[in-house]
Amino acid sequence: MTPLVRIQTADIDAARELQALAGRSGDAGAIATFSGHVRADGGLDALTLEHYPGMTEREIARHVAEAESKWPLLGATIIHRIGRLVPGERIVFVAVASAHRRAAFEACAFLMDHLKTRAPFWKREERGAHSQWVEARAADEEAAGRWRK
Amino acid sequence: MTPLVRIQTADIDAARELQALAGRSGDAGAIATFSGHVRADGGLDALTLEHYPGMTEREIARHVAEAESKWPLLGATIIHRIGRLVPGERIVFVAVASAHRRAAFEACAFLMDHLKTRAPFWKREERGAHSQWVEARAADEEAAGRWRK
Amino acid sequence: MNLLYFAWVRQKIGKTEERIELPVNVASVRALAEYLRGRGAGYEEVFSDLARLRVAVNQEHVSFDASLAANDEVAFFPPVTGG
Amino acid sequence: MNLLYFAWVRQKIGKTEERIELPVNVASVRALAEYLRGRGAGYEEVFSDLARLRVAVNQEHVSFDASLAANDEVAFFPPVTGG
Repeated sequence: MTPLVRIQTADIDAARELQALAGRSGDAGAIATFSGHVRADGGLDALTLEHYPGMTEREIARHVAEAESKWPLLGATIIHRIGRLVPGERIVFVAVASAHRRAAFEACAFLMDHLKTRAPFWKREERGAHSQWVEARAADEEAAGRWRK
Repeated sequence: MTPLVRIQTADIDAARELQALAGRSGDAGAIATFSGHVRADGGLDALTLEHYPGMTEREIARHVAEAESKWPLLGATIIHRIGRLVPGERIVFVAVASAHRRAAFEACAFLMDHLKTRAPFWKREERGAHSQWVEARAADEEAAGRWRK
Repeated sequence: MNLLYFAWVRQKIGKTEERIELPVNVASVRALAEYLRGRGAGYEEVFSDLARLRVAVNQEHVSFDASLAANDEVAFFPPVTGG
Repeated sequence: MNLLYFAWVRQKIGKTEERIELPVNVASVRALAEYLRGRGAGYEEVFSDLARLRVAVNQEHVSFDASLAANDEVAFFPPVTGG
């Protein structure tokens, strides 16, 4: 299984990516997806994302390999945006195809938890004239940690 | 939150449904989806689904209400096909929007587990000239049971 | 009382639905199943083993111990297999 | 040795990357951080509290105890916040 991994400034066409994954995943009975969107809470005006080119792709490839060692996957798509995004815009799209739903759901959640805590992306948030780097959340670390039990 | 629930013979345009859910779910940071497809395993030629009109919609509404009591949901779409479907075709599409990913993932899995074990649908499978009713799987009951713990 | 049948229950009985008068001594789903069992070979086959059957009263899953009223809609079917 | 900085580490140091010669007595990431701390005010601010920092060597997450070789690519950054 060769995953599709892309880091891009352009918007993510989740609809097309979902169709494409279904098309290349053979006899997949189950496709789980996750779309993350920028939220306007706390008066957020925009997020700007940067990443570590090269490491990002290698790190995500490691997550996919680990997911494949845990669940029988038939296909995976991981697309993450960088640059400046305003509320409502899609930041991330993860889709996983498997024969059965439990594997698809769990692998999709696993990949998201690892994108949040291991992939080298950083967010800076703008609120009016003020901007600051987003702090990592302990809850995300806990979410990723549950896969190691 | 008013869910979109539809039982239809027509194909499901998951792409359009995903966009529509994002559009009507306010400040949703997270959308989890599940697509179930007919698998060709064991030489399956087709599935034919029937349901109990009226009860199906009421039962799914109960599942959504129960999910809303467990997780803060911003939107939900549940579409299930009936009639004759061949391998590769989409049978079911469930999408859930919430502020955060854990709620979206869990509610989506919860709704799928209950569609499998509580919503009044029945599948008949065709293999060559032979056809038979699909038997319920204990694994699906167990999957639904874990939400009651 | 309106009775509905689905999947192989429908096929064995040969009807999708039928109206019956609820007999006065039939107060539960279990008693109704026992009563229906006597209506012919298809019914006998369907209602001889309730462990293979599920039932809904007024479009809600219930156990065979559920009680019945004259105008209830009662549906008999195998364990569901959607999704 | 190639050094890369991201997010507020990059901003405080004022560079995205730089090449240095690995001093002979610097054998671990922790020793490298201590060495870099002496290079100016921005460095001092970044490397005074390693608990707030994360590090990757050759594009892989490592601990501050990881050892170093002359041609390694070493990146310093805050805990990641993608997804």
